[in-house]
Amino acid sequence: MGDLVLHLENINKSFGGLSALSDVNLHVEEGTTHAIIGPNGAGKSTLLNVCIGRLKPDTGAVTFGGEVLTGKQPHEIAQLGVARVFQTPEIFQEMTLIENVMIPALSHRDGAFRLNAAELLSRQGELRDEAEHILEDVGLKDMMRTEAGSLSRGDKRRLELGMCLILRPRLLLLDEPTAGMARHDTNQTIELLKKIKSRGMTKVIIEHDMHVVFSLADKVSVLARGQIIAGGDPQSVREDPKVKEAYLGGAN
Amino acid sequence: MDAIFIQILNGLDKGAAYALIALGLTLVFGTLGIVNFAHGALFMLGAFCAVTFQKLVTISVKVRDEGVTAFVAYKEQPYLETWFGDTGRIIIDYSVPLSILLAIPFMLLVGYVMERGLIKHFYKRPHAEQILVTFGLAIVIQEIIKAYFGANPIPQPAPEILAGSANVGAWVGLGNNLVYPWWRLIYLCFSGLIIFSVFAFLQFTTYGMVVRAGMRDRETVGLLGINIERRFTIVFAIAAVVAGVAGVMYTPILPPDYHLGMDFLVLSFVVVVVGGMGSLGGAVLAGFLLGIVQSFASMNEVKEIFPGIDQIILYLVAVVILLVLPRGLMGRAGVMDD
Amino acid sequence: MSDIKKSGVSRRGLLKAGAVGGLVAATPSIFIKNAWAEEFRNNPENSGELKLGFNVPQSGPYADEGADELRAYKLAVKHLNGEGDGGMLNTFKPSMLTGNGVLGKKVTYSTGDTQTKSDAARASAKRMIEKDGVLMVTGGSSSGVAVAVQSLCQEQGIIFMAGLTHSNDTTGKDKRRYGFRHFFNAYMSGAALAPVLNKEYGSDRRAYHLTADYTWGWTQEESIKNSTEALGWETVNAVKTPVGAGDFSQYITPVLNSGADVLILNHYGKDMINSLSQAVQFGLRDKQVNGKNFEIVVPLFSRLMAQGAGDAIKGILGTTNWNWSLQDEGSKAFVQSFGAEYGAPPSMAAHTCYVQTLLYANACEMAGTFYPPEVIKQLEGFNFDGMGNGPTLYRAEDHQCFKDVLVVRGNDNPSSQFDLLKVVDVTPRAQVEYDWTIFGGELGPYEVKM
Amino acid sequence: MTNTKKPLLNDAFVVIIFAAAILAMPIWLDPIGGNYPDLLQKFAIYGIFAIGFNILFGLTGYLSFGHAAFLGVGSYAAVWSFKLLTMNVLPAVVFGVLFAGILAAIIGFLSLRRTGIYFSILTLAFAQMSYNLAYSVLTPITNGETGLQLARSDPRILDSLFSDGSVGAGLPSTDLFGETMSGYPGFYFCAVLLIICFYISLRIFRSPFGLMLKGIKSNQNRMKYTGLNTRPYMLTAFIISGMYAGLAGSLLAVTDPLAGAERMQWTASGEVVLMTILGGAGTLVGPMLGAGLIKYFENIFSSFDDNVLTQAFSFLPDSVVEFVVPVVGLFVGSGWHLTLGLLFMIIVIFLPGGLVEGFRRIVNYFRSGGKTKPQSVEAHNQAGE
Repeated sequence: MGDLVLHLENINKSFGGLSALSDVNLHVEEGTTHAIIGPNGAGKSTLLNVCIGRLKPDTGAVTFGGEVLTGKQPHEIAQLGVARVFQTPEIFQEMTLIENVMIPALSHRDGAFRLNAAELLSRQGELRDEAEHILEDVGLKDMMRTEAGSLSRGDKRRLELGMCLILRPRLLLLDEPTAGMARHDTNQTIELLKKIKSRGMTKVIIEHDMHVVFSLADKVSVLARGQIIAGGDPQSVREDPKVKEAYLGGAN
Repeated sequence: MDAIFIQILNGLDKGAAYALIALGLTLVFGTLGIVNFAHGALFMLGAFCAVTFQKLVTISVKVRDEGVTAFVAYKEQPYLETWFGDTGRIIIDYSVPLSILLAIPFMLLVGYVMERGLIKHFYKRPHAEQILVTFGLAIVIQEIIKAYFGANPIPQPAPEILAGSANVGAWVGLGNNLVYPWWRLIYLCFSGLIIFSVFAFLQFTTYGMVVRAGMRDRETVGLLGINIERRFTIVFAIAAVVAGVAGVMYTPILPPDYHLGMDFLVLSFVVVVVGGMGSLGGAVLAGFLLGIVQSFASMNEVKEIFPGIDQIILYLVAVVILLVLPRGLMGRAGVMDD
Repeated sequence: MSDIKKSGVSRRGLLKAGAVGGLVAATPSIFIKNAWAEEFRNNPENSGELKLGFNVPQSGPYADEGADELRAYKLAVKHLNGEGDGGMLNTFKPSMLTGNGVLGKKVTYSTGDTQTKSDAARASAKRMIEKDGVLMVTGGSSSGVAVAVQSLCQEQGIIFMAGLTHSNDTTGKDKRRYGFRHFFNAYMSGAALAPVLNKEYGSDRRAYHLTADYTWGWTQEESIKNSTEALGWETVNAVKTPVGAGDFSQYITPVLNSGADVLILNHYGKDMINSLSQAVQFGLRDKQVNGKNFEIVVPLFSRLMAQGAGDAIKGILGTTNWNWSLQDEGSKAFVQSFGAEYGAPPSMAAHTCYVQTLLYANACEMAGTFYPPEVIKQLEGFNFDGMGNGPTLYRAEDHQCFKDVLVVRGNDNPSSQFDLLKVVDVTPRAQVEYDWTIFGGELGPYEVKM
Repeated sequence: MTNTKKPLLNDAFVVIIFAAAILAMPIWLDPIGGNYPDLLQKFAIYGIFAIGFNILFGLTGYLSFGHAAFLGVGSYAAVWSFKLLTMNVLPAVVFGVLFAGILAAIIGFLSLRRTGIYFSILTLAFAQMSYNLAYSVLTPITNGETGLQLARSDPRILDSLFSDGSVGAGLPSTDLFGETMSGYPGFYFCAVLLIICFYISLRIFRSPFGLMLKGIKSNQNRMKYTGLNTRPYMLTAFIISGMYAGLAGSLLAVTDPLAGAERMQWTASGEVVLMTILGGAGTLVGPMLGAGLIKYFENIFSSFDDNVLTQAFSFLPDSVVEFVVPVVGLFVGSGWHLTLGLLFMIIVIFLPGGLVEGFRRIVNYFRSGGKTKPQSVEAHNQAGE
């Protein structure tokens, strides 16, 4: 396993007196898939929101690859190579799939801002090939001219994954990538995620579905009531009594 | 001191007018998510309820002036006066406050018809199309009024007993030189009453609770599901009535003409947005705040330092507030901020 | 609407137009036909009729005034064409008008909406000039519009007979060779009002001005200030108010304790109606200051405004260009035929518009041609009578009419719904005349290059 | 507007058709009474204004209610250029665009801190302040209500350098190297600029930049988490759009050298909003159509008085004419506003997406051989906010 790339140090975040995260420390190794599990309301999404700059922690700092993320604008964090798949897909509903993927492709090529008004979109052959390729990867190439809003929920999520992948992120945050999916779709998504696992990017994944967690994760951290209560490889976490008590309960 | 006191009164009075117009607008805006550019027209329709009522009670025998031969010149002798003597005279004298009795059912009807007939179909349409259709409606309403009543303002005197000024200076111990028109004081109290009623309605009735829930989170209200449409209609009709009675009571201060609505349209939007989307309290607060600020900016002492400040103060304050507070004074997240 | 008689396009302009557009072919050949024939824009020689452009506010705050102006214009056209009872054609002296059109040509017209906005008014005037082929534009209900349209007409070589415009600038700083104003101005209001104010309110008064914050308001404030200060009045303060303020309370309350005993409202239209009604509500007229009754003066009045202000206008002094109750022959004839036609008396705006139309028609007759420079020369320095204002002079130097000015008072006890203003005094012409050089400006040339 | 799939040739074709239609306006507008220089100029100028507005509103969904401020500044800058420098229109146009751009940068920088209705009210407030100041306090610069006009005594420094400085007896007229810019030449000048503006707008729509703007409209969050800084994109779009307005304003001065404060009033800002929505926000030609329709109503419908109507209906029996003329008269002449209001309502009720959507439906109707097809999602979305 490689070096540690993502550090969350002493993160505290509360909403109007209600503590969502308290003293969270999390270290993610490069190239691994790190799952965060925990019961509802444990603060998992808040944790991701802190990472991508959507929320500012009350105290503590997030560093990624030596850069302090805390206090940076969301787009700056994204430019450092952090991408995220949301629980409810954040896609461009009114645009076609290919356009949905072209935007991140341009962002990856041109950076946070470039006045590219004089170019023609139809002349971006290379980028377009890349975009089509990504769509193929996520299995949506046949539908590249349909509007994203008309996709099924699972397809939307796959599209969003594609939009993140084309950014070639160093760190990919996935917020319940299979929530609400049928078993068949879930398996497909697992396959897809396994495929990109081999590409060597670091992934942090929030998941309810233990099947998914144990098929993908190298490391697991357990978050309950805003605190990390356990961590380690999947097997040891599975057997940790604290975890069983807090989360798995009688399920096992 | 006197000057400051009286400008506060002016500001409150102005603010009362702003707040009343904004109240109905924000109800429609914040709850139903409709950008209603016809709200000013509703205010104007209310004012013309007063005009109509006055015309009705002063239907007259026309006593021709024989001295004029080129055309028919006459003096009017209202039937009410001939038939009922003093009682008739009193009814005519009190035509403005009495016309509220006409305005409430009429505006309810207008609100109902407008919501059922038009607005209903626009809940899910983009704001831009709501703007276009309500602006079109506003033009149509105003042109119809122009066709019937002409473009000239029509005077609506306050009842004679209220036409003079109250010696407010003596009330607060500031000497006898401070007077303020009775009607404006009444307008202030009246708008307080209306604002209070609307708040009470929202606070203490089931209808109101749904509306408030809707302002906080339209999705949730949608999920509640039970006959939400009917409630929307009622909310819209109430907004129309609030605008209408505000219009009626304002006529003695500002003789109404067909363009009155447009004159207040921009201002009412500024007030609502400065107050913050989805917040009734914010709209009322912004109304009073802008009224008072405007009054003070118009003082000669201020104008000497900043010439023309009274021309732009409303907008200047709006800009400052919106730049400092992202959602106005008391706006809620997620209501029309994207 | 397929009136495709194209005019005003010179051959040279067209050729270059083609060059500029790179599309000579796109220019319909129909334009070129008339281009040679005319030596001035919209020459009616070919068409057999004289078309006039009536550019009045049909929407916006002055729409009623505009409608009344339009009535007067239509009446004037009727009379010029020999229909109806002839109106002032019978009293206008010296007149060459016979009711047989103008120079034998039937008078027709085209109308437009100024919206009381300079841009809209100019667009409307341009439509009349470029599309409808009018030879004279007239009308309007505000000075901004009058000045804007007047300068347009100068460029286009079309005569502009101003409607209601009261600012000194129209025939002062912004005067034009092609623009003529029959209406009086702020200076004349001040000069006419002063002796009456002196008589009614004495020479020891302290005045407070509320002034609409735009050019007309300022010129009026200045004129009234000059003439009242000459009486010995003191000006306590002069406060500018935003146009369309609606609620003037914050400007009126400071008047209460300012020590002033006269309030002068330099407002017009809706502003005047609002500020006056509100000032009365604030009890200004019931006040005693410095041992005198507090008074309100509205230097420029009209009957339509008086209607809007209702009871507030009663007893208020002001000036007006003309009133239907005048008993001279011209006024009587005009009121008679206007009243018979429309069932209501004409407003002062209607009067000035009617008179302007007749004056223009007559000047054409006198010139014997429609050629504008010749017509202008006839109007300049023209002395006439029988048009309701007594002997009147169109001064050559600034194209301003000089005539007696009416000082009126809001009628306390009107005998009918139209009887709102009572003429208090007629200030003779000699007292309101002034040296034309005081306002500057220049008329410009007779000949306009096309 | 799925632009990625359209070949370039198609766009060139669009521009050529557009250019031909614009330059041929004197011909095809003639039968409906729209062929006279002033109206043609207004079509072209307000077309530019609306096309520019559409770059902001149609692409990004940000509804500015203060674009008239840029129109006004463009006009003032142009007239001052005529007064101080030269009657040549090129500097006037350049200054008009430049000053509008500067003002747009300032207003945009501040207003774009907010979104949605808050943004709209900020722009409105800035424009209203500009209007109120121009109308009163700034009269030395703007000449207030009367409007800024030329005077014979203006310095015109550049003109006096190259000629003897005498301008003859009258006011000088605006020119483009000797060609007077009023009448038809003025129209062709505006028309050429309109075509250029249309082409630029088309290129923006088809560019990566345009795609980014659409992305902002669609999902601003996703843009941010994709690593894009939306602020400079928005600001650029706002400035470009402001410069279009400035160009339109300067052209108003070029064809008619007068600049009035009311050009900056909220009604003028509202007008361009209405034009854009009426024609079809987010479509290429929609705003131009909307602008044309509104200007046509304002100038032509308002001129139909009883006289014209009686002539128009003279083919009917007299008794019918007597009945028809007053009824129709309610909707034209002084009642033209009423028709405009009704038109707004009818179009938006029956044609969500504006005029362009109407044409699309007609085309679809004929293509599908007379059967009405359910409205395509794609078309519907163009109308979006």
